[in-house]
Parts: sequence; C-alpha cells; structure tokens
Amino acid sequence: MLDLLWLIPALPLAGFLVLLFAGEKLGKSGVAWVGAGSVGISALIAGLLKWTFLTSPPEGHHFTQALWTWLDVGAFKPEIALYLDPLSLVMTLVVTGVGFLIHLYSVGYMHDDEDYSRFFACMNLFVFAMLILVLADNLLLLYVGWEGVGLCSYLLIGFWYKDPANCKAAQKAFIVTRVGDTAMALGFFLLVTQLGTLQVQDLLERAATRWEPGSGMALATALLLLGGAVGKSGQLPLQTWLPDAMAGPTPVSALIHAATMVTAGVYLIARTYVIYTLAPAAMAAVAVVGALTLLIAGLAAFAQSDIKRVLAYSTISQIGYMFLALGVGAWSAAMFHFMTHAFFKALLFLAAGSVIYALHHEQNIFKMGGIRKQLPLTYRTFLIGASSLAAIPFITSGFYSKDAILYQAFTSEHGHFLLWLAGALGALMTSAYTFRMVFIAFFGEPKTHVHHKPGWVMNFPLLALAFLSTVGGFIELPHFMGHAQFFADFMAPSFAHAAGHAAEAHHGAGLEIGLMVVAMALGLGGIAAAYVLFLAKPEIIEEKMKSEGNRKLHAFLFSGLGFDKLYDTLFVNPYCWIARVNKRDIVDLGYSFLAAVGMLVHFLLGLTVTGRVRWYAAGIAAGCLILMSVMVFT
Amino acid sequence: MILVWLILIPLVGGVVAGFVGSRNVSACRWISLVALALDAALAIGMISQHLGGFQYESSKVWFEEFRASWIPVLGISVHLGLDGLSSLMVLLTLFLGIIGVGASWSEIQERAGFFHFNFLWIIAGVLGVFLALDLFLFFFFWEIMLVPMYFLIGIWGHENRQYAAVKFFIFTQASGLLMLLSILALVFVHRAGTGTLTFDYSELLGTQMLPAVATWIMLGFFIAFTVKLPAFPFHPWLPDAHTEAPTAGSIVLAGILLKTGAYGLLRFTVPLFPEAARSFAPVAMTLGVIGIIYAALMAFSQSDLKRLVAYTSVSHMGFVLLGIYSFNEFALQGVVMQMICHGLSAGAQFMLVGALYERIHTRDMGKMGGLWTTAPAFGVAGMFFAMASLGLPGLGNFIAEFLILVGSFQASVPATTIAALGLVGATVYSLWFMRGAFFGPNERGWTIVDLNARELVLIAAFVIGLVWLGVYPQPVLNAVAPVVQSLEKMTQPVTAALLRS
Amino acid sequence: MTEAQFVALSPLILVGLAALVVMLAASFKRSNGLALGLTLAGFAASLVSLAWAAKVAPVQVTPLILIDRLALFYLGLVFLTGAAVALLGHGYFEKRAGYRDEFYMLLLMATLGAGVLVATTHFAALFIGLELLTISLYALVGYTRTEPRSLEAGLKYLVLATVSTSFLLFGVALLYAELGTMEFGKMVDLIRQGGHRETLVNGAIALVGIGIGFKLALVPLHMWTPDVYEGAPAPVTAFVATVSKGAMTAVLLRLYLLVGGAIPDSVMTLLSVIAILSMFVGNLLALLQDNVKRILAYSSIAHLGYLLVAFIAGGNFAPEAVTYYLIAYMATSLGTFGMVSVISGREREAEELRDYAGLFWRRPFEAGVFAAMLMSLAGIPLTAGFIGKFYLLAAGVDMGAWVLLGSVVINSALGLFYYLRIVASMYAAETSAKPGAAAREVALLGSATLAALALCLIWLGVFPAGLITLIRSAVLGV
Amino acid sequence: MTSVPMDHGLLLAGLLFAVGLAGVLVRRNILYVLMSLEIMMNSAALAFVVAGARWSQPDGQIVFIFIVTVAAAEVAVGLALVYQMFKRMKTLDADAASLMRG
Repeated sequence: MLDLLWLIPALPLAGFLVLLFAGEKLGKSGVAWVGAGSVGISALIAGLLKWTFLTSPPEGHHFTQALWTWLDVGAFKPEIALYLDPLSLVMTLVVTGVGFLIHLYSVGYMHDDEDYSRFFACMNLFVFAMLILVLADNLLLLYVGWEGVGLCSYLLIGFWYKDPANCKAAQKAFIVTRVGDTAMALGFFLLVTQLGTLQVQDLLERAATRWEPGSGMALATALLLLGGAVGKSGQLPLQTWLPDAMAGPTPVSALIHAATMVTAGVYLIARTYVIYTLAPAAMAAVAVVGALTLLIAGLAAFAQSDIKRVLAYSTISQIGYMFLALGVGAWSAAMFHFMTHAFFKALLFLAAGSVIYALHHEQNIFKMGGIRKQLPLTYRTFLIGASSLAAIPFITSGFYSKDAILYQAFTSEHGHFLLWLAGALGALMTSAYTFRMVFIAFFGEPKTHVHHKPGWVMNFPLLALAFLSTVGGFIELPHFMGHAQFFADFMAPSFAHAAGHAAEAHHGAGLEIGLMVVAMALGLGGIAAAYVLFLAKPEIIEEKMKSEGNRKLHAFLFSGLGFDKLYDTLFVNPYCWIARVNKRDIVDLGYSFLAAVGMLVHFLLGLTVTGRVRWYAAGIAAGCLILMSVMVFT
Repeated sequence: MILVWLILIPLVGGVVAGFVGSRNVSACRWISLVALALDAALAIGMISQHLGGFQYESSKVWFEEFRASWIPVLGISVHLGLDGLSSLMVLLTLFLGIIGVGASWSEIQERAGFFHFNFLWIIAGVLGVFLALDLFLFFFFWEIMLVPMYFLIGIWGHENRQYAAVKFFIFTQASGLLMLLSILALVFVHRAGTGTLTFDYSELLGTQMLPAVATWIMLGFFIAFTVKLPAFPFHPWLPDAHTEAPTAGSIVLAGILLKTGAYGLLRFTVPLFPEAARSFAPVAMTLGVIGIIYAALMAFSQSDLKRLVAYTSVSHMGFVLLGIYSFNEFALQGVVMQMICHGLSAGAQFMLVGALYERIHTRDMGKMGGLWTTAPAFGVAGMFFAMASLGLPGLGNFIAEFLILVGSFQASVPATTIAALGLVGATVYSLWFMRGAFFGPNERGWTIVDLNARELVLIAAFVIGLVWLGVYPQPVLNAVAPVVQSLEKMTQPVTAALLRS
Repeated sequence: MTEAQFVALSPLILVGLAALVVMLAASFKRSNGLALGLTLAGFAASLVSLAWAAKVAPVQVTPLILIDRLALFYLGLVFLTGAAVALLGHGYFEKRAGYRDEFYMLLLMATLGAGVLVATTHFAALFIGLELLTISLYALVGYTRTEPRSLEAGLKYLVLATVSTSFLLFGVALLYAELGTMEFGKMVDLIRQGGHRETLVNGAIALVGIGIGFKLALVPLHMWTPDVYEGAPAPVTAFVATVSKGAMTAVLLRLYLLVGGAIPDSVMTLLSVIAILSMFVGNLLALLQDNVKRILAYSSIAHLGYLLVAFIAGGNFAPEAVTYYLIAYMATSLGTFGMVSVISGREREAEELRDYAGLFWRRPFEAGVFAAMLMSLAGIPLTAGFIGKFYLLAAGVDMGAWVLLGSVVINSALGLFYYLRIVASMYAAETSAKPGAAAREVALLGSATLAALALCLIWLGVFPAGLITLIRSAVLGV
Repeated sequence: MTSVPMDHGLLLAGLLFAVGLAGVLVRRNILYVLMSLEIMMNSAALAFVVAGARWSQPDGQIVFIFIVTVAAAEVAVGLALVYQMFKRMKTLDADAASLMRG
C-alpha cells in the first residue's frame, strides 16, 4: 500500500499538465473536475496511507521510495526519493485535505473568471510543489519544491496581471522569498562541503556524530537555514511580502498564504531539528524571531482596514508562535499548532472570501457592517474560526495548541519567562484584533448591499473546516485533563533524537493550570476590550484619533511598522537609482572614450598633412636633423 | 576522418546554399537545414559509439583523432580530436544551428543565400574550434568564425548594426592577436626547452617554464577567452552585438560563440599553465563575481529586451568563470552544465524576442506590456525561459549553478556568498523581463498572432532539453567526468579537498 | 663579360630590350594591345631567363651587380608585379583617351630600375637603379596630364624624391670619402674594423637612411605618400606601392644579411621608434578618411612599419618573415589598387567611399575579391596577410620584442576599423548609382588578374608551406 | 700645387647642400625650387669628386658623371611637368599645387 506514495505528488502534476495543455478545450466543469479531482484523490490516498501508518506502521516509522538517481558527482549522490514519516504525513494530510477543500471552494468562487483553467493549473502546480517539498528525501529535492512553491505563489498573487499593483506585489513576494532561499542555499553548500550529503537522515546522523553541540559549523548552518525559513514563512525581517500577497484571489490567500506555503519554514526547521539541537544559540534565535514577529504582526493587525490584510498579519503572528515553539524545542507542539492553524485560518480566509464574493469584491471592513443577518452561515463559520484564532478556552482547537506552546515556552529547558510573556501578550492582542474585525464587519448597520449568496460549493468547505477547527484540538489535551496525547505520540518517531533531551519535566499540574488560567483571562479580556472599543462606544476611538500623535502612530502601524519604507530606502531605491544612472554602462563609455581619443589624434595628425610641397620638404629636413643628431651623439 | 567531414559538410553546404539562394530562396533554407541535420546525424552516430549507454571507456583520452601535416616547416599540423567535453559542445553547436535555421525561416527574406552561407560557415568555424588540437589550427578557426558573424550582424542586423558589427570584430580580433602572441611565446619556450618546434597541444602540455613567464603567457590566453566569454571588463561588445544581430545570429552568438571562450579556458588556459592558473585564481574569481553582480544590475536597467537577455548571458558566464577557477570536480561539472543549459535558455529567449520583434517590430519594453492577453502561448514560453534563466530548480540551469556554487564554496566562501546574491539579481531581471513584456495592462492594445506551429516545435525542443537536463543530467556529467577529473588532478593543491577531510 | 656573366645579366638585359622594342613599336603603330603584348613578352622572356641565370647562380657581374639566389627571387617578384601592373594598366587606359604606349615603356624602364636595385651590391649601381626607377615614376605619376591632381602629385613626388636622393648621395659621398670604397661588403667590414671618424660615418649612415627611408615612406618622410597615391592613376599607384617599396626592402634585406646581428642598440631603439611611429601615424591618419586611395596609402605606411618590426626583431626568423610579409603585402596592394583601377569609370576614378556603396550587390565578384584583399591587409586567416602577420609576430616573439609586438596588436585593431569601414560601405544599402564613377563594362583582363591575385592570396593563406620552403632556399642560401 | 685638404672640399659641398635645401624650403616659385634641387645634386657631385681625389680613384668622377646625367634627365621631366602645370593652373606658385590634403 505504501508504494502508492509517488501517486500523491504525481496526480496534481498530471492535473497541472492536463490543464496547461488542454485547459481551454475542457470547459469550466471539466477544468473544475480535473483541478479539484486530482487534489481530492491525493487527499484520499494520503488518508489511506495515514490509516496504514496507524494500523501497521512500517519498521522504524518511516518509508522511503527512491525513484532514480538525480546527480552523481564525486561523493555527492542525491536521489529523487520520497520519504514518509509522521511529520511529512501530517503535512501531506493538511496540504491535500485543506487543499482539496479550497479547490472545491474556488470552483464556485472563481466561476465567472475567464482565466479559469490557468487558475486551477497554477493551484495544482502549487499542490505538487508543496508535496514535493514535504515528501522530499533530501534537501536538494526539498529546494526544488521550495522554489516551485515560490514560483506558484508569484503566479497566483499576480493572477489578475492586468492590474500593475498585483504584478508589483507578486514580484515583491518572489524576490523577498528568493533572498531567504539564497541564504538557505548557502546553508546547503556548507552542508555538502562539511558532511558530503544532503540526504536528510544521513545528514542528521552525520551532524550528530561529527559536530559536538555548540560547534560553529552547526550554528552557521542552522542560522542559514533559519534565513531560508524566515523568508518563506514571512517572519522578521523578511515579512513585508506577505501582507501585499493578499492581492491574489482569496482561495490563493487561504491555501498558500495561510495553510501551507508559509509554514514551509516551520517544516524545514522541524525536519532538520538535530542541527538546531546541536546549536542552542540558533534555537534561541528562532525563539526570539518568533516572539518579536508575533508582537509586531499583532500590533500591525490592529490598524488594518482590509479584512484580508488583518488575516495576513494574524497569519504572520501565528507562525511567530510556531517559531517560538520550535525555538524552545517543543517540536510536536509547533506542528500541532500548524495543523490547527491551517484549519481555522483557512476557514477565516474562505469565510472572508464569501463575504467579499457577496459584497462584490468589497474588502474594507468599515464598508461592510451588519452581515450577520444577511449571511448567517458565513457569519457563524467565521465566528468559529475567529474564536479558535482567539483561543476561546476548551471548545476551540486554537486554545489547546496555543496553550501547549505557551506552557512549553515557560517550562521547557530552552524556554524563558520573557518568551512566555511575549506569547501571552500576543494572545491578548490576537483576540483583540480578531474580534475588532468581527464586530466592525458583522455587527452595526449594513453599508453595502449583498448581491448574490455563495452556493453550496462554497459553503460545504466552510462547514468542513469549522468542524475540523473545533474537533481538531481534542486529540492533544493538556496533561491534567487526561493523557490524550495522540498527536505527540504519533509525532514522536520523527523527533527520535530530541526525545532524549527534552525529558518532560513535570512541574506538577498546578503550574500548568495556573498558566492556562492566565492565558484564558488574557484571551477573554481581549475580546471584552474589542467589544467596548469597537461596538459599544466607538466614539472613544474617534476622539483618540483627533490627536496628531495617534494618527501618526496609526499610519505607522498601518504600514506594518515601517519595514517597507526601511527596505525601500536601504535596498530598493539605491538599486533602481544605480540601474537608471548606469543604463549606458560605464565600462562601455570607457571604450568609447578610447575611440574618441583615437579620432581626436586622427584629426590632429590630419592637420600636419597640409598638401604643400615645401611643408613636406621641411618634414624631410626635420626628419634628417633628428636622425643625424641621434646617430651622431649616441 | 569523420571529424574532417564534420567540418566540411557545413562548409560545402554553405557554398551550395549561397549559390542556390540567389535563384530560389526557400531551397537554400532546406539545403542548410539538410546540411546541418546530416552533420548532426554524423556527430550523434559517432559520439554515441563512444558514449553509448552513458558509460565511457576512459582508456583513450581522445575518442576520435585525425592528424595530417600542414606546415611541417613550422611544426604545424591539422590535428583534430574529440573527447567528452568537445563532443558535448559539438552536439550543442549542431542543435542550436538547426534551431537557428528554423528560427530564421520567415525572418530572412532578402539575400537568403548569402545569409545561409555565412550561417553555415560560422557553424563550421565553431566546430573547428571545438575539435582543433593544434594551437595554430585552433587560432585559425578562432578567427574564421568571426568573419561570417561580422557579415551576419552587419548585413541583416537592425538599426545601428555597423557599429555593433565593427565593435564585435575589433574586440575579438585584438584579443585574438594577444592569444597568438601567447601561443608563439609558449611554442618558443617549448622549443628552447625541448628543441622541437611544434604547435601540437598534447606535446605543449607539459612545457616547464618560470612562473613569471607562465603567468604572462597565460594572461594572453586568459584575456582572449574572457573577451569572448565575456567576463566583466571586456563585455561591452556583447549587448550591442546581440541587440543588432538577427534572431539566428543572436541564437548562435549566445548559444555557441560564448561557449568557445569557456571551452578555451577549460581546454587551454588551465591545463597548459596549472600553477599560473592557480596563482591567478583569486583575480579570475573576483572578475567572475563582479561580472555576475554587475551584469545582473545592468540587465535590470535595460529597456531593450535583447540587451536585457544579452546582459543576462554576461551574468551567467560570470558563474562559468567563477566555476572554472575553483578547480574542483563540482565546479567544473557545473561549468559544463552551465555552458549547455545557458546555450539552451539564452538561445530560446533570443528566439522568443526575435519572434516578438517580427510581430510588433520593436524591442523596447516601454512600448510593450500586457501581451499575455493576446498571446498566452508566448507568455507561457516567456515565463518558462525566464524561470530557466533565474535558475528555477527542476531545470538544467539550477543544477549547473548549484554545482558551481558548491564547488566555489570549497575554494572561497566570500566569493560564493556574493555570487549567491547574483541569484537574487537574476530573479530581479527575470521578473523585470516578464513584467516589461507580458504582464501589466495592454495599453497599446497589441493584438498579435500567437506562436505558430514551427515556433512551437522549436520551443518544445528547448523545453524538453532543459527539463531533461534538470531532471536527469547524469549522461552529461558522465561524458565530461574524465576531462574534469584530469583537470582537477592537475590543479590539486588548490582544493585542499575540505570535502575529504 | 664572361659568358656566365652574360647569362646572369640576361633578365635585366631582356627587360631593357623590351622597353626599346615597345618604344620603337609605338613609333610604327600606336595600339594599346600591341604595347601590352610586347611588354608581357618582355617580362615573360626575362622570367624564363631567370631559370637559366639560376643555374649559373652566384655571379659577381662587375663589382656593381651580384646575381645570387636572393637577387633572382626578388627579380622574379618584381617582374611578376610589373606584368600585373601592365595588365591592370591596359584595362584602365583602354577606357581613357590619350596616349597609352608610353605607359608601358615607362613601366618597363621603372621595372628595370627596380631590377638593378634588387641585384646591386654597390652604391653607384644603387644610385643608377634608384634614379632609373624614380625618374620613370615621375612621368608615370603625372601620366594623365589632363587631371590636375595627377600633375600635382607628379611635381610633389619629383621635388621630394630629388631632395631625398640628394641626401642619399651626400651620405654616400661622405662614406666614400671616409672609407674609400662603395661596395657594401667592403664598407661593412671597414666600419666593423673601426678606426674612422665615428661622427662622420654615423652622420653619413643617417643621410643614407633618409634616402632609403623616403622610398619606404617611413614616418618622418611619409608625407608624400597620400598625395602621390591619390593623384597618380590607379595602376601606377599599385606600382609605387609594391615595386618601389619592394625593391628598397630587398636592398635593406641585403644590408641586413651582410651586417648580421651587430647593430648597436642605439640604432635599434631609433629604428623601433620609427617603426612604432610609422604604424601609429599610418593607422591613425587612415581612420576617418573618405578617399579609398588615401586610406590605402596610409595603410601602406603602417604596413611598412610592421615590416620594420621584423627587421628590428632580427633572429633567424627575420629574413623569412620579411620576405613572406613583403610578398603578402605586394600581392594585397596590387589587388586593392588593381580593384580601384578596375572599378574606376571613364572620367573619374572610383575614389570616394560613396562609389563603393552597395558594390556587394551590384558586382558581387569584384566586391568579394576586394573584401578578401582588405581582410588580408587586416591579417584575417584564410589570407596570405594572416600568415605574414603570424610570421612577423613569430619573429618578434622569438626575440622578445614585447613593446613592438604590443604596438603591432594595437595597430592591427586600429587597422581593422578602417578596413571594415570600406567593407561596411560595400555591403551597405545601394545608394543612387553615380554616373561615370563605376563603369558598366568590366575590363575583362583586369578582372582576370584580380581573380588570379585573389586565388594566389587564398592559396598562400591556406597552404603556405610551398612558398616558405622556396623563401628559405632563396634567403638562407645566400 | 699644394693639394686642398679634403675636409675643406667636403665642407664646401656641405654648405652648397645647405643652400640648395634652403632654396627648396623658402622659394615659392617652382622654377627656383627646381634650381635649388640642381644645386643640391651638384653639391653631392662635388663631394664625390673631392672624395675620389682623396683616394685617387676614378670612382668619384665616374659617379659625378652619373649624377650630372641623372640631374639633367630629372630637370627635363621636371620642366615638362611645370609647363603642364602652368598650362592648367596659370601660376608657378609651388603652394598653389595643394589640391590634395588631410
């Protein structure tokens, strides 16, 4: 059964090729069937493999399917091979599962778009690239998926290419992620030079033997890989591209910029966790990056007026939590939060998509208002998603995953109080801005008229995701609520090495409960604050906004804390300026200057040829004089 | 004897096409196509004999050899030889030759006979360069391929073709003469050492000479090949030559003529002067890195499509220079891959831009924009080759650049990091290429005919080539392995093989 | 005059005889074809007689003339070039009014003068040969009297040539006063022994150098070349550019072989400076010229600069390099100026670059030959010029004359620029055809010679081995 | 009779040569230029005679005769050219004949 593994990525690829070459001929329904169908079947196979994994796990809890040798240069022999273990299985499940739902949703959402087949072709290509990334046996193949995903996000962000702003956003996304990829590539070169292979398992085992903990090489590699992860997952300092990426259609934002691609960085660090355990400084760096990003993104989300940008910043913030978890060594907690986040964030995006679809592409929450009554289903599913994001205790999956992270941040060996504090503050901000969005968008009097209500094809995915984002949390309960740690046990084999170090230091249930209570209080407090400020007494905000200082602060937050302006002044403008100034290529001017000198000398010499006989005779006489003097006197 | 036929067929084909062309235009196209196809068949037949099944008997250094005396008085002989590296180059040359003829099917109408005469003589000259094993013969072919290229650019080029053609000719010719001086110096040093006057490559290989002398002689070779490569300070001729050349000219110029520079470095500069090359490595690598970054910046600043693609070639060739002077197996394998993949991707991009020029009669990106709407097939092809040129994994260029950077990482880490920035630069100019031509609103309301069958076949050939090299490059790596290993052994001390520690 | 001496001298005698016969024939019946026939017969006879003379080989005919293998080789070269010029002249003058027979007579006289120059080992004979060549050239340059520029060129050449000859004479006089002999061999031995007033001898050598330098148009003495080449009718320019320079190079070569390597380095540096200056001045002045004949004039100055490099470099390659380069240069100059004469129209010569616009498409054969000739001047492979330049560089590298070689490289780049400028105008779009400039009817004979020249050029470029062995036997056999 | 030392003769020839050269450079009329040329040729001839006398060999005088005959031939052709020039350009100014320059 397991050797059906290669079908999972092959199907979306086949879908892409069919749509690319025969897209127009298939007609809308044909395209929908091929597009959504291929991902659906992959999801089924993934489910089957999950079932076989649970019932009769292969020995050593991993299964490698080698297809062919890719390169053979000296000692370096990477193969095109797919590697399945709990970590990659979870990722595959999420990618194909959520992916299928989003494909289904976009059948309805994109129905009246003329480039229908191109959309599904790119979406299928994206799923293929993401699966390759997740199932890659060695980092070189992972890099293929990594760049493929980057390309697809470029294609899909710039899907409506007629609007120059979209093209700019797509270009920005690709270039910023490419900066991160270059750092990662450097990490690969270091690995190939030092350890001679990029095959993940050999890599980790050789690293463990050759490098003692805290060695410079481990630190350098870890930081370089972190560079790549930061680029792709939109963390500090390379997070500026994610908010602009909302220029793409909403299903794209849901699939790529919420559920799957942006978590590729988390997967990379999780996959190469041994290197990070060997370099504690690097883990600390990961944690700090996570903490800072979640705070910055949280602040920025407050000032956004576009519903999708609020969700984008919240995505950055939630991935910040995952980085925080990875930083403190809570590998399975990070992956657990990844899974739950994929569910509720996809749900939020799709629901927002329905709202936008209904209000004829109106994305500004201040122009929405009062959708509660007009779109009851969308409102309810949006509310479930929002509560899961805000981590409403006990009933939402978000609560369990975020709580696990906060607990680990506090108690684990690499954890630190400040990290926990940042996480807690983040929780407060998250619930506040989430419910700000809910109150402004769904409550109050309706401003724009609802055109046409989304069909069942768009509602079913919303329901499915709503179910998942509530039930999803129950498979991993905190210790004191019974020992249901299915997820952690399932993930254990992937992090075999780490199991030895992070022994579960039981600080007793008391501490755990205490921390949970604090987290709950912050969450609910956030919701209350949002209620007061944005629904009950909105005039407080108007009054505050009068003062110049606040308005400037609001603009600063709106621009994502000024990172865009910073990078423009530091990198983009100088680069463009040099390009504009040097269009004529200085070196070329140098050569033309030489030619000009030649022409000048030609002109000067020309003057000596006057055409008069006596002048020529004078020339001979002068020549004779010089010759005589040289010959006689030397 | 096959090697001589390999060069003779295009020569004769050219002459025949030239005569027939004046009377019947379409006939001469078919003649040149047939000539090249015949040549390609011959080459493939011969090479597959030796490289069949992708194993190679590494017993003989040269698969095929031909020797005849030419000027015995001066020790000059017609000595042709074929090994792994040159067989790949021969195949690339013939492949791009056929594509070139295909691409110029509708573009060249007036004086087609003379066009195909020149075109086939360029191919013959380049084949001669790749096969020559006698330094005089190498220089002979090195200069021969210039004259028809000059006529190609000068007669069928675009607006200021005279300037570009003369500039191309003088740059290459002057540096060629420097190389002639180095060849003569090498020959006379060899004669002083061993008393025999000969220009034969294998005999000149082991000449002993003082390091200072070796450096000066090596410099002559280096300058000639880096002008042709083109590397940083000597590159200004390329953008002009490319912008003004007709499509077939650009394809051949980018696809093969640039590779003669890299081939020269691999075949002559490094093996003939290993120590001098080793001591010169830092300078060469710096030039390579500057070339990558500077050309990427310049590519981004261009508004003329062809100049943009020309500068991208300079940037890619910067990688080649960096790879050659890292002297380890990774980098050298990467260099050979880059030579082939860049030949394909740059050739394809030039063909596309040529086809575009045929339709909208401008290369200025300012006047384009939004072509995807009227010509989606064009857009997809443009996107594919833009991705190839920025080194998207899964295509040949990525394998090449990855191997080069891994190799150069072992030689010098700072150079590699800066070169890696070149990858970001590559992304910037590739996306600029796409946004300039295909994306954005269609302000000028272009309605152009999409790619026709002939062009699609050519593009398919390129796509298959690049994907095959990206997914299964092993045959190429096996073919070149003996040459690369011998090169690495020659310059052994440099690598200090961190890998093996 | 022993019988052997008579046989040795037969080539020169036959040419002189031919001149007389042409003169007498002109008085009976003036016809272009007849005069040409007689001239060619004369040249053919002398070429055949060379074979006989070769059997007798080194014969010292009176202290003035030494007929050795070197002399015979150069005599052959001079006579062949003379014949070619005669053929070109026929086509050129056929189209024009005016007397034609005198051209052949003067041509034969000039070639005889050059022949004497080539075979001389005595300054007196050198003087006679030089004057015979130069005076007949005065008339030849000013031959088309109706054309003011031709007259002006003739006069200029007369005044300047006479000035330089008198310098030469005065130098020889001083040498004779000091050494007591005018034989090259004896003089070289006496100077090598020393014991004379150094300043006087050096000064005298400088004066003689001026005389020789004028004829080779080296830098300080080059100013006459552009005007004379432009003014003179095209076939005559071909003659001046090839035979007069070739003969003087033969004299220089003979002196070089006698002196051997013992040239003081102060003289060497002087010669180097002159060579480099000639190259640069020649090439730089030709860059933006519009008159094809002036471009070729300046390029010939530069080429003599390259030739001098071979002399200065010295070493065992030098004589071969000089001879091969000279042959290549002579063949190419004949070709280029021959092309100008073939293309020229009835009233006006095809001098302007405009006249050549679109020539590739109007007359592909001539344009192709002209392009090949220009490529040979530029030193592009497949042509004799390339092998010549290769030899030159070989001689230079052999003796390590890096400064000279560097300037040769730079100058060949400069040279490329204006050669390609002519080629570019030839294949440029065809502008409106000028009446009269490019004649419709093609001088068949002229084209035939050009075809022969082009073929020989390509042959020497691709298979030089034969000629090299011939040169080696001639030059080293001395 | 006391023989005149050779150097004096050579000096005289040198002076004559200089005069001739100056004549060529300074005079504008073409006829005077031709005359100066004659002076230069004869000064060289004189030097030869003096040299021949010193070495008491006939060579000097033989070359003298050569020079005289050549000079005559040269003048003949020169005058012919000057006549044609006068017919065409109606002037004897040497600088007028400078149609070709640059």
